[in-house]
Formats: sequence, structure tokens, C-alpha cells
Amino acid sequence: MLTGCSKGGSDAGDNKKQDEQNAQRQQASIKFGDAADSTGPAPAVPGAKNGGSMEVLQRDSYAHLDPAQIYVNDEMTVAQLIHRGLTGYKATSNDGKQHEVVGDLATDSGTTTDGGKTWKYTLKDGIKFADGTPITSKDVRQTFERLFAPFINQGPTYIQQWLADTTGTGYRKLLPDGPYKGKHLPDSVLSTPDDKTIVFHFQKPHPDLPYALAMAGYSVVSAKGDTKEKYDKKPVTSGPYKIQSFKSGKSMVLVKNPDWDPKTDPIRHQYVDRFNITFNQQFEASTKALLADSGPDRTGISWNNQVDAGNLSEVLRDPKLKSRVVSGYQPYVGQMNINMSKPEMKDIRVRQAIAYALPVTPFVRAYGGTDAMEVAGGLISPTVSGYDPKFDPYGKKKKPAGDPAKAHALLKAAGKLNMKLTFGYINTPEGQQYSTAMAAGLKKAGFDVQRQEIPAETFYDQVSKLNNTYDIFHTAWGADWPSASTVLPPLYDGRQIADGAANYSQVNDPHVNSEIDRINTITDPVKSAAEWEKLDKYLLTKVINEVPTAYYKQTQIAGSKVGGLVYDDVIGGVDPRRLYIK
Amino acid sequence: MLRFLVRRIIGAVVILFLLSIVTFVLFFGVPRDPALLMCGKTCNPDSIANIHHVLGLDKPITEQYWIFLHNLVAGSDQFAQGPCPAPCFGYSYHTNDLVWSTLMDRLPTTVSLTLGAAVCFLVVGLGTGLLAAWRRGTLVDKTATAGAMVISSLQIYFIGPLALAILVYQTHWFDKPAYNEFTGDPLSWFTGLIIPWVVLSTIFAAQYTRMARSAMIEQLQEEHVRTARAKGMSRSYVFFRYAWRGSLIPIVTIFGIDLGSLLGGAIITEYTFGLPGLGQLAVQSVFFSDLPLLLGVMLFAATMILVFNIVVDATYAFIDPRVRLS
Amino acid sequence: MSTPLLSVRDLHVSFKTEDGVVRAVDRLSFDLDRGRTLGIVGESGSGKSVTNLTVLGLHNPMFTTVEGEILLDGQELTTARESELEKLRGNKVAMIFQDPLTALSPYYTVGRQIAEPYMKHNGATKKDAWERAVEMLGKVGIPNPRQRAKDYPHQFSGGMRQRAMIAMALICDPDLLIADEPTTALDVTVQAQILDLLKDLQREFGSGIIFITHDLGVIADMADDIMVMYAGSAVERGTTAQVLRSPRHPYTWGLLNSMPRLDSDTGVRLSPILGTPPSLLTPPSGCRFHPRCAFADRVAGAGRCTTERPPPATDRASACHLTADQKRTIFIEEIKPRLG
Amino acid sequence: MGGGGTTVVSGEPGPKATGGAPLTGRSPGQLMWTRFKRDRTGVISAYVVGFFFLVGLLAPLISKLYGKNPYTVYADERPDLFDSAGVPVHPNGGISGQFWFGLEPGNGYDVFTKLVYGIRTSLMISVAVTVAVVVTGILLGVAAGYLGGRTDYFIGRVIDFLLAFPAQLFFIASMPVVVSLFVSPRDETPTYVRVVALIIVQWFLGWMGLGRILRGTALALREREFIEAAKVSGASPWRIIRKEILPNIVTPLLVQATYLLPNFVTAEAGLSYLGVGIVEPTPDWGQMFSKASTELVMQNDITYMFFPGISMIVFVVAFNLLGDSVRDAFDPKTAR
Repeated sequence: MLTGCSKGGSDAGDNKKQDEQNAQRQQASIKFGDAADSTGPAPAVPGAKNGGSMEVLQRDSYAHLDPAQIYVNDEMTVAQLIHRGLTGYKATSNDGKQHEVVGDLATDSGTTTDGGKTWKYTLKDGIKFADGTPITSKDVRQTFERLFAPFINQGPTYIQQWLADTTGTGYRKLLPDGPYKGKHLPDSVLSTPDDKTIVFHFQKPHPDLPYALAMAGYSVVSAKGDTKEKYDKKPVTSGPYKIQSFKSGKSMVLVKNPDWDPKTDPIRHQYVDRFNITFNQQFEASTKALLADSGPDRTGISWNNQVDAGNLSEVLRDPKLKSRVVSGYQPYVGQMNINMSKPEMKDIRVRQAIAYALPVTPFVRAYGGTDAMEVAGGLISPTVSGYDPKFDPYGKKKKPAGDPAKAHALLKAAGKLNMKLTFGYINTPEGQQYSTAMAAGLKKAGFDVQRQEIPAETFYDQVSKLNNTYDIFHTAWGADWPSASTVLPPLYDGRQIADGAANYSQVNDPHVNSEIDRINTITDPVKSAAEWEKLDKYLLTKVINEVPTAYYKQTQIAGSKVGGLVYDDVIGGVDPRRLYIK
Repeated sequence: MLRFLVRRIIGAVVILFLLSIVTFVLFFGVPRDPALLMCGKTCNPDSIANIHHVLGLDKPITEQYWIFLHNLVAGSDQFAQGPCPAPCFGYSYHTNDLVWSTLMDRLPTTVSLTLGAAVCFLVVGLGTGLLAAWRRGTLVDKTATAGAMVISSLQIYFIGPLALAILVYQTHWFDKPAYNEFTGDPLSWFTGLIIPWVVLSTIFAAQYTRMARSAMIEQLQEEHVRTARAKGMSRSYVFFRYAWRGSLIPIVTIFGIDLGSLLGGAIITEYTFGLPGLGQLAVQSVFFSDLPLLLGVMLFAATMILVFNIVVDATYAFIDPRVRLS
Repeated sequence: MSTPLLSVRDLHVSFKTEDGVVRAVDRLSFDLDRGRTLGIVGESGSGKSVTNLTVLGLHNPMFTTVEGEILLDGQELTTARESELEKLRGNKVAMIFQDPLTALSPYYTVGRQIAEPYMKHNGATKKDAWERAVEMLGKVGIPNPRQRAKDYPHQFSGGMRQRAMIAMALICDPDLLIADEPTTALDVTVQAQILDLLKDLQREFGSGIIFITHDLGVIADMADDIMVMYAGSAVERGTTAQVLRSPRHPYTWGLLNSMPRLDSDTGVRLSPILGTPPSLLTPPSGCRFHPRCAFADRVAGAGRCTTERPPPATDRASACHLTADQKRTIFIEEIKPRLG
Repeated sequence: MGGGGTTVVSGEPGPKATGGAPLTGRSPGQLMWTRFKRDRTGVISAYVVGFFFLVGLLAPLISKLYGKNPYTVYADERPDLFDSAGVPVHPNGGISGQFWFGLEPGNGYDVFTKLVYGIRTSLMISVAVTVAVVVTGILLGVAAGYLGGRTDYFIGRVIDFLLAFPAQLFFIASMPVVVSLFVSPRDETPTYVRVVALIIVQWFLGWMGLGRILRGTALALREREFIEAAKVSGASPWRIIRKEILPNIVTPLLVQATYLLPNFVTAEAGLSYLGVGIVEPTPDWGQMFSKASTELVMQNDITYMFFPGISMIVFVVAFNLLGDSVRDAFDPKTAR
């Protein structure tokens, strides 16, 4: 009888070895490449062959194809194949762990003479859009000016803010209608002296510009082909592949772009003739199809679907699948924010009590156990420069279910036993599950926890309101580029506190603020990584405005005829550019 | 007949009109702002205000409703995403797709699910019900009646996950249900929907068994059935002509109601099996506060109910000569 | 003397119900000759309708037990197979029901319903059967029968519906016609027309008729013989003249006594005797009528009526413990004067 | 002297349920009760239904005796019993002498107390909806049927309109709205808010069927002699409704209510299943189904599904059988 009995346990292993692996994982810091590094073609993938078509099983259809609207992972992945920007990440090893930032459309990763205030880029020769028109500095100007138009509201805003020298959305005042009503950015901000040259002028030093420009959101847009809102469904592409057809919610076909010249591109390859993308493939479905490995699925892959929770442990433990399976970290770190604007939270002993009491097991549990989540020590993810695997300020790696006794003592010392603690949680099944268990853990330490649900799709907007009512709430933050400069400053710069800003905990610590300013001017990315790590430790031991919970992991699988399968730490998933058919 | 149709259609339109107002008002009671949804990762009050303006949410509710009605009837070119021919429900806040084409996209899933299940439960349910009535009082009847009683008390949210757990997750005998287009691959269309069909139709079949049995038994006690027997017509002739004809009225009534509400979205079934039909779309539109989509689904579902009400009433005229439509 | 058309001998019919066994017909015997009319009189639930459904084999075999003999033209019906009975029904034996509105299917045309038995029993084509149905409709006095045959029952008036029922019953020229209160649901003038029609048709077709009613006025007009039923048994039998002129059972007296003086209000059903009909589930001991009988105390031998069942009524011997003299005297001295 | 008596109009057996005017000394209620007691299925069903209500009522006592509550996160209290994804490591969902019905995958709640409290929540909501629907049905149905005219027309149109609502869709769409009407900013959304919202939403689209039936009954009663008599004797409409009409609609009301209640139980569970009703950690029948439909459970702990599943089947079947018995007891003619 199969119904009555279930065998018990989900086979989810506990990876005790994880720490050791991470210790070995010395995140090599990324350097900014010069002209030689930026010259195409990209170094060949060992064993790669040309031809064939690949089936791509994806869950979510692409809502945006206009580069300026791209900020979610799936779209950023496909953008690697169809869009090009001024810079990009070049893999310098074949395992997806080592990268450098090089010039993509530009001849190098950018030159600055004044510590990051002025950046100069020169376009390569022979670069063209898929419609055959050459890419000029006019297109680049259009690319950046249209970011200020009202209809662009989904993409990253770093460079806009840097250009306008503001925070928040104040940058739109710089060019309220974008380039569409005849106005342009003045040369003092963005100058294009000739067809090949682009110069960015910032008020403050921004040594991270080469990283920022590598984001898919800053890929080039054709000035001639700019159809404003409609560009989102039918963009003019520039990468090695172009869109042959796109049926939203159903399918997309990518074919080779003959106007793409490999000699201009140090990053991408064009091995596969054709990608047939099918949407609405849930994780279980894609995993099952790829596991079965028959028919067209032998050349099948999913760029963004993970192995579903149900198959995960089996997939990870089957030695026969080793060559078809890749795992890695996503750039996200989960963290419990302590709302520093609340008077009750001013007492560090209360914050310590929260930090010690909080069980992180519920979070790990809710998302599938230790195969999918790893108990976190610090705020910097293993994919970001500056990660220290040994750092564990609250002993969460030893006592993931929390230390209620210690927390209780701290709370008692603060005279705040049974204080009310409002816990805003995201209203998803997982959120409901882990928040109730976390609340139970905090209750044991002597908190009167009040859980408040927040609708999933507006969760971040609610918790980023300055006058929100939550004492604690759980968020996750992913680095936009592999530097802690996209983690610590947006999250903990006290001067960034504003409605809608990412400083969710509303922490405003003078030391943190001044350190951010100091480290931000360091132009050597290797040196700055070490400084960020120090700041991370300061935050978690002296300020205690956050409790890190978990690092997000994922595992992906491909068919047996898929070659060049690599988990790329920067992309945070399979690298689509290196794929070929065996 | 024509006058009947015209009158009923006018009635239906009035109801739809009121329903759209209720939905509109209801939506404005939602404690969520659709602008937040479109605002992305870098959201702030300015961009929200901007999105409000683009969506027309800064206009008074009455004006917004008027625009909605106007677009519905006449279509609109005012949308940033592109033209929107009548019936125009606008573009989804969430996916930016045309609501009407999204509905039409999802419809085949729901229609496949509903009609497939309807065939199953009509054949099995009515068959069993007739058999039980024919052999009333025997062991067959008692078994069928007791079985139908228990099965009709089952819930999709129990046997659906149970079927998934046993057939898909434990034994791996079946793939997880999915919708594949019939025109693309009829076989995978069939295999993908077989579990939902069986689960959905099991419960309905039991209900139809009960209904058909009791309707037939009631009819068999009618005097005109006795008259037919008294004039020498065989038991089967009387059963299938006289009694069956009379039983059709309650059966058709319930079937019309069931079909209408299922075609508007078999919410729990689609949710359980992850089928991308109208029901799932409805749930999504609620969770994403997607007003255009919500209005679209709501009015579509109500239209289905109303259309099938009219169809049922019109069918009466064919079944029962006493009914004259006017 | 030839064999009677219908001969019922010692018939017992009982139903199983959730509450127990109901003895609907008990020790019933009677004969009917061709061309003659037997009137059966009794209250609702006295077993008259059940008797006739049993003749047709229309009882539910799952719940009903039938004992005794029913001979139609010498053919035993209680043991006959369903297929044989089917051949008889509507063919040799036809039935007319009380309420022509509910007795006709609302879903089919009148013509079709009339034609059906003709097709079934005579193997006629649809067209021939239809022609015959139209002819029959004409015969029962429906004007413009070719048109009206295409109508549905609800388009007919009450009297026309009963005419159609009669047409349906007679279409196969039955030997035996059972009319179960055929006029009760009709108003007086129509009732008279229908009765005349039945009489005419009986003359034409020569059928034997069993006429069930609780209206003594009607039965006086129609029947050659009368059988009075009470609680599943016959309490009195005889020719119409005998039973109406010199009734010999207290129950019959009660019936007569309650007849309206003037032939005006015959449509009203009368329950002529004090008290309610007995439960057939738990019938009274002894004479079934004794709890309602005003004359039980006159029977010789105290309490005989409550302990001993009188024998079933035979020709002119009513099922009552009173002596024949007592019956005559009581009727003449006490009942007749009040009948006026 | 003679055997003749007065003629009594027979045939139709007189007004069927003329309130407290019994012909035989036994009121229709008593008759119904006698008939009901004879119906074995009905009596057993009544006991089963009663058992469920008793369980719901005594849930706190039961769990106290059992020594556990449905809120303890055993996955953190007893990590040895679970793997890192929260699945009980012992077979059959961790059923043991200590945890009679096992442990819930995820946070590891005790299934036994959760079910007991879940029954309590679900029944409480459904009973409240039933009461609300019955009251509304009486008010509007009787008003429409008895007053007639414009009132009847208006209520009739309202019923038509509400019947055209896609009910389930409307429930889902309106639950968040109704909840938001009550939310207080600083405290946890109390369970009672969701409970009240569930009651309101189901009530809103739940009363029309009953309303129609009662309208029909009231309409029929209005034409009856004893009402006419009451009117002629100058009784006020309110008095007529209270004294004459209401006692006569008890029968359809009781029958309908027994059919409605299990429907509300399953509908409420459906909403919680879809995630818009009662949410974790409040124990609720539907919420247990929602848990049972997660991949975690379907993949690893099929045993868990049977506790809410079987208990609900037993409840609904028993209640439906009870409904049939009640109907038969009132109206024995109806075919079974």
C-alpha cells in the first residue's frame, strides 16, 4: 500500500562540508581590463563546436526587452545574448569563478584621470546593430538620455543618479522628458565629442562605473530605432543573437545575428545556431524533462529555472548527473532588518537579544533546506569580493535555531521583557511558514511578537517606507555587481535614508557613513573589497541593525548534449554565452 | 424566441454593467496600489505619482469608470503599449499584455479542462445514475447511491493533491499535469489533462449520478409514465423516452450552471494543478491587484454564467413544449 | 355459458414498506363478462386502484407480493412474464386514468401518444398508426382531429384530454377497459359527455369495462354490476339495481346516505362515514369496518365483530355478521327513509 | 340514527403544517422527531456530526489533556525529528506515541491538536455564516413573499444580480478588501478579522437560495385561509409574520440549513486553501489542505494529507446524510 506510508524525511542532506568548500573559495577580486583584455574574439571554449539548436525551458516570460527596463535575472540572462553595453564581464577561467571587467562596445573598461569623476570611453570599429546600422556615440547618448524619460521605470538608476548627483528619483529633473522633446544632457554631464567618444562627467568620484556599465540595464539602444514604449517588445538588438520571434507567455526564438562581428566582442560566442525558448515551464517540469534527457531535451537547458526542491537532493547526489548539473550561489543574502527608527530599538541590548533569539532554521526550512539555503554569517555573499566564511557573529552556524536563553538574559537586563515586537512578513506560503516559526522563537526569548502580513508584490515598498510600523522584517539583497559597493552603501548609508530607499533598517551611524565615503573613493577594486569586509564586521558586531539569515543557492541541470555548461557567479546562473551542442 | 433572447440579453448586459461597477468599487477598496507593482526595484513617491498619471489613476473614480466603459465599447488608441481594439479592457498592469488577448490565450486551457471533464462526468455520472434508477432497490443501486454520496462529498483540494502525490510524486506514473495545445500535440494535450479531468469529473460525476437517479425516480412515479406502461410500451422505452425526457430539465439546468461557472475559470482545479487557465489568471490578477485583468476575468466569468443561463432557458423550449419563450 | 372475460380469484396484494407490510387487497374475487360494466366503489385506499394495476401487472415487483389468480380469457396473469403482459397492455386490456392532465406526457404530441400502442401491438407503420390515431380522435369527438393530433396535451382542455385518453385506450380495440375514476377531475357537463361517450364506444367495441369510482351517482348510470370495496376486500356485490335498491352492508348504507340529494354537486368527493379509513398496515381485528360501524352492537354474540372476520362477499351475501333479516330490516326501517 | 355522519372533505390531507394546530394531538415537530428517530442512518449521522461539534467545542480541553498545543514549532523544539527542510524523519509523518497524528511538514506543528483546533475554527465560521444566511433569508425572503409588489420585484432583481456573480472569484477578490477594512496598524492582524471577513463574504453571496425558497413558501402561505382570517381579524402584518408565517417556514428552513452548513464548511476551506482565508499559524481545516498541497508534503509525507482529508469527508458525508434524514422526516413522501 503506497498511500498510507511515507518514508519520512525529504532526503535533504545537511552539507556540513559547505564551510570547508567556501573556505577554499577565495573569491578572486575582479580587475578592470585594459584594451588588450577587451579585444575580441573571446577565448574559445575548450571542445566547443558550432551549430545545432538548443531548447531553453524557462518559467517566466520576458516582460521587458528594452534594456533600460531590464532588472530581473531572467531578462538579464537573455540580455547577455542579444544586447551589448559599453563594458562587460569576461570570464578569465573556464569554471565561471574568475572574471574581469573589460570593454565590450568600448575599447577598454574605461579610463579615468581624476579618481573616478570623469570617465572616457571610445567605441570599437565594426560594431553594428542587428539591423545593420553602425553603433555610434549618438546611440550611446540616446541610451543614457532616455533613462530620464518617465516611461523608463524598471531598470537600474545608478548612473542616472551619479550624473544628476542626487539620490532617489530626483535625477529625472535633469531631463524630464528624456531626449524626445529636443532637449539633451549638457556636455558638462555627458559629452560625445565625436562619433566614437563618450565622456561621463560626475560631481563625485564613482570608481565603480565600469561595473555599472556592465549591467544589462545600460545596454545600448538604437537612436534611430527608438520606439519608446514599444521598444520593450521589439528592441533593436546588438548581441550575437537576434529575436526571430517572440510570443509573450509562450515562446521566443533567437537566431544568429550576422551583423555581429566576433572580432569586436571579447565576451560572447556564437556556437549555437538557434535557441528555442519555451515559457511557462515550471521548475518541476523543466527538471523532469531535462532529467529524462530524451528527444529534443537532450539539447535542452534552462537558463534560469532551478532544479525544483523535490528533485534537488536526488539530483545533487546522483554521480551520473555530475556532468550535467551545476550549482552555485545566487548573489542574494537574506537578512532580518531591525528598524532603527523605532525608539524601542535604540537599546543595543534589545537588538542583541533579537540577533541571538532569532531562529534562522525556519527560513532555511521554508526554502527547501540546506541544499537551497545556507546559514549566513556576514552580510557579504560568497559571490562578492570580501566574503569571509569564518565570520559568524551570533553563532548562527552552531545554533541555527537561536539562543533564547542568552537573548532572554539580554532582554531582562534591558528591562524590556515582553516588549511588543512588530514583525512584518511577506505574505507568501513560505513567508507565512518561516515568520510564524521565527515569531515562536522570539517569543521564547521574551518578546511579544506581533506578525503583520504584507502583500508579496508590494512588500519592498511597504518596508522601505520611512514611517512603516514594523520593528523587524526580512529582506534579501543581491549585489548588482560583484563588489560590496552595491551592498553596503545602498543598505546602510545613513544619508540615503528616504522613502523607497534600500536602507531598510534606517541605520545612520557616523562611522559607517564616513567609511562608505572613504572606501568609495578607492579605485583599486581589490583593496576596496578588503575594506568593505571590515565594515561588514563593524556593522554586525557594533551596530547590529541586521541579522543575516541565509545565502541563496541554486542548482541547475541541462541535457546530455549541452556543452559549455558553467555556473557563472556574476550572472548568478548558467552562462548562456558559452553554450554549445556536443 | 427572438423577443425572449433580446430581453434576456438586455437583462444580462444590465447585470454585467452593475457587476463591473461593483468590481471597480471593490478594487478601489484594495489596500494595495497597482503603481507599486509597476514601479520596480527603485521605487519612490515621484515615480509612483508618475505611474498613477500614466495609468490615469489620478483621475476621479467616476471618470476612470467612464473611460473604462468607453474603451470597452469603442476601443482605444490612448494606451502607451499600443492600440486596444474593442472589447478593450486595457493592458495588464503586471505583464503589459492586452487583457483581451490574455483572456483569449487562457481560454483554451479552461475550455479543454471543462469540456473534457464535462464529457467524462456526463457519461459516467448520468450512466451510473440511470443504471441505479433502472435497477432501483438492487445491490447495484445501493452501491451506486452510497458511492455517489461519499464521492460527491469529496473536495478537489483533497483528492487533487492526493492524486498528484500518488500518481506524480510517489509513483511517477504520470507527468505533472500541464496544458499543451491540442493543435500542437493532441497526445500530450490529452496526457497533460488526464489527471485534472479525472479529479474534476469524479466529484461532478457523483453529483450527476445522484441527480440523474433521483430525477429519474421522480419521473418514473409520474402518472404519464404509468400511462405509457399501461398501454404496453416496454420498460426500456418508457424509461428512456418518457422518464428521461422529463429528467432532462433538472439535469440541463444544473449542467448549464456548472458549465457556465467552470468556463469562467475552474479556480481550485487550475490552482491545484497549475494549469494556466482563466481561474489561475483570476487568482493572479487578485494577488497582483491587476485591475484591468481582474475586471476582464470577472466580466468574462459572469458573462459565461449569464450566457449559459440563457442557453438553459432556451433549451427548456426544446425539451418541454409547455414552455413558450416570450 | 362461456368463461368470463376476467376472473379474479382470492387475490391478495401486499406491499413491503419501511414501516411494515401493507395488505392492500385481501381475499378479493370477482368476474366480469364481455360487454358488461362492473363498477367498483370505495374510498381512497380501499384497494380498488391497486386491484386494477395488479391486473395490468403494473405493480412494482420489488416491493409487492401478489397471491391468487387473475384469469383474462383463461390466461393466468399473476404468473405471466413481463413480455407477455406487455403484449396484453393497451391491446387486450386498456386503462383510463383519473387525471388526464398528468396521465398524458407533456413532452409528446397527443397524436403520437395515441398512435404508440397501435404501432407496438399491430406492427403498424408510423404513418398508419398516425392515421388511426387521427381517426380515433375523431371518433371520441375531437373536432378537427388531423390538426389537433399535432397538439400537445397542455393545449387541450380537460374534457378533450380525457377524450384523447379514451381514444388511446381504445385504439387497439381492447377486450377489457379499466376506467379508474375517469370523470372525477372533470366538471359536471363534461362528465356526462364522457360517460355517454364511453357507453357509445362500449356498444361499438363490445369491451368489458371495470369502472372505478366513489361516486354512486355515476355508477348508477354506468354499471351493470357493482362491487363495494372496503379496506382491500369486497364487502358487497350484486347488480346495480340490487346494490342500490337493497344494499346489505352497513358501509354501503353509509355511502348511499351521504349521496347528495340533488344531482348537483357530484364532483365533490365524499367520505361518507364517520371516522377515517383504517390503516392497512395494522388493520383492525375482526371485521375491518367495525370501528366505524354503527350496527356492530346489534350482531348476535357480543364482540363478534371485533374478533371474527366475516367471510368475503359473494353474490348478494355481504361481508357482515348481521343476519340477512337484520340487514333487510335495518335498511328498510332505518336507512331508506332518510334517503328520501 | 344511522351509519351516516357528516361529510368530510378528504382528498388533499388538509393544511399540512398548520403551526401549533395538531389534528391528532402530536405536533408536526413531534411527528418529525418520531420519524427521525426511526431512521438509523440519520441517527448515526447525527451522532457523527455531534461528535465533530463536540470536538470543536472542547478543543482547548482536548489539547490540554493531550498536553500539546497547535502552535509549538517542533521543528525548532525537537530538531532531531526533522531534516533541514522540515520533513519529519520518522516514517508516516512522524506518527508516534507522543505525536498521535504525526507532525506537520514545514514548521512541525502537532497534527492532532492542529486538526482539533482546525475543526473548531472551520465550524465556528460556518455556523456563523449559516446563522447570518438564515436570518437574511428569512428577512428578505419573507418580506418579498409576503409583502409582494415592489418589494418582491426589487428583492427578486437583487437575487438575480447576485446569482450572476462568479462567486468563488468574488470571494477571492473581496477577501483582502474586507480584511483591510479592519486592520489596525501596529498589531498583528487578529484572526478574528479574517474570520469576520470570511463570514461577511460568504454571507453576502450565500443567502439567495434560501431567500428564494422562503419567498416561495411565504407567497404560498399568504394565500392560505388562516392568514386571510388573521388579516380579516385585524392583526398587524408584523404579528401575522411572527405568529403565522414564521412557524410555518421552520420546516424548509431547517432542511435548507442542514444542507447549507457543510457547503459553507467546504467553501471556507476552499478559500483558506487558495490562501485568502485563514492563514498559518491559526489552525484551520482549509489551511491544512493548503499545506497538504505543497510539494514538500506531496513529495515526502503523504500521510499528512489524510488527516484533514478523511475527517472532512466523514463530516460532510455525515452532514449530508443527516440533511437527507431531516428532509425525509419532515416530508416522508420524497423519494430516497
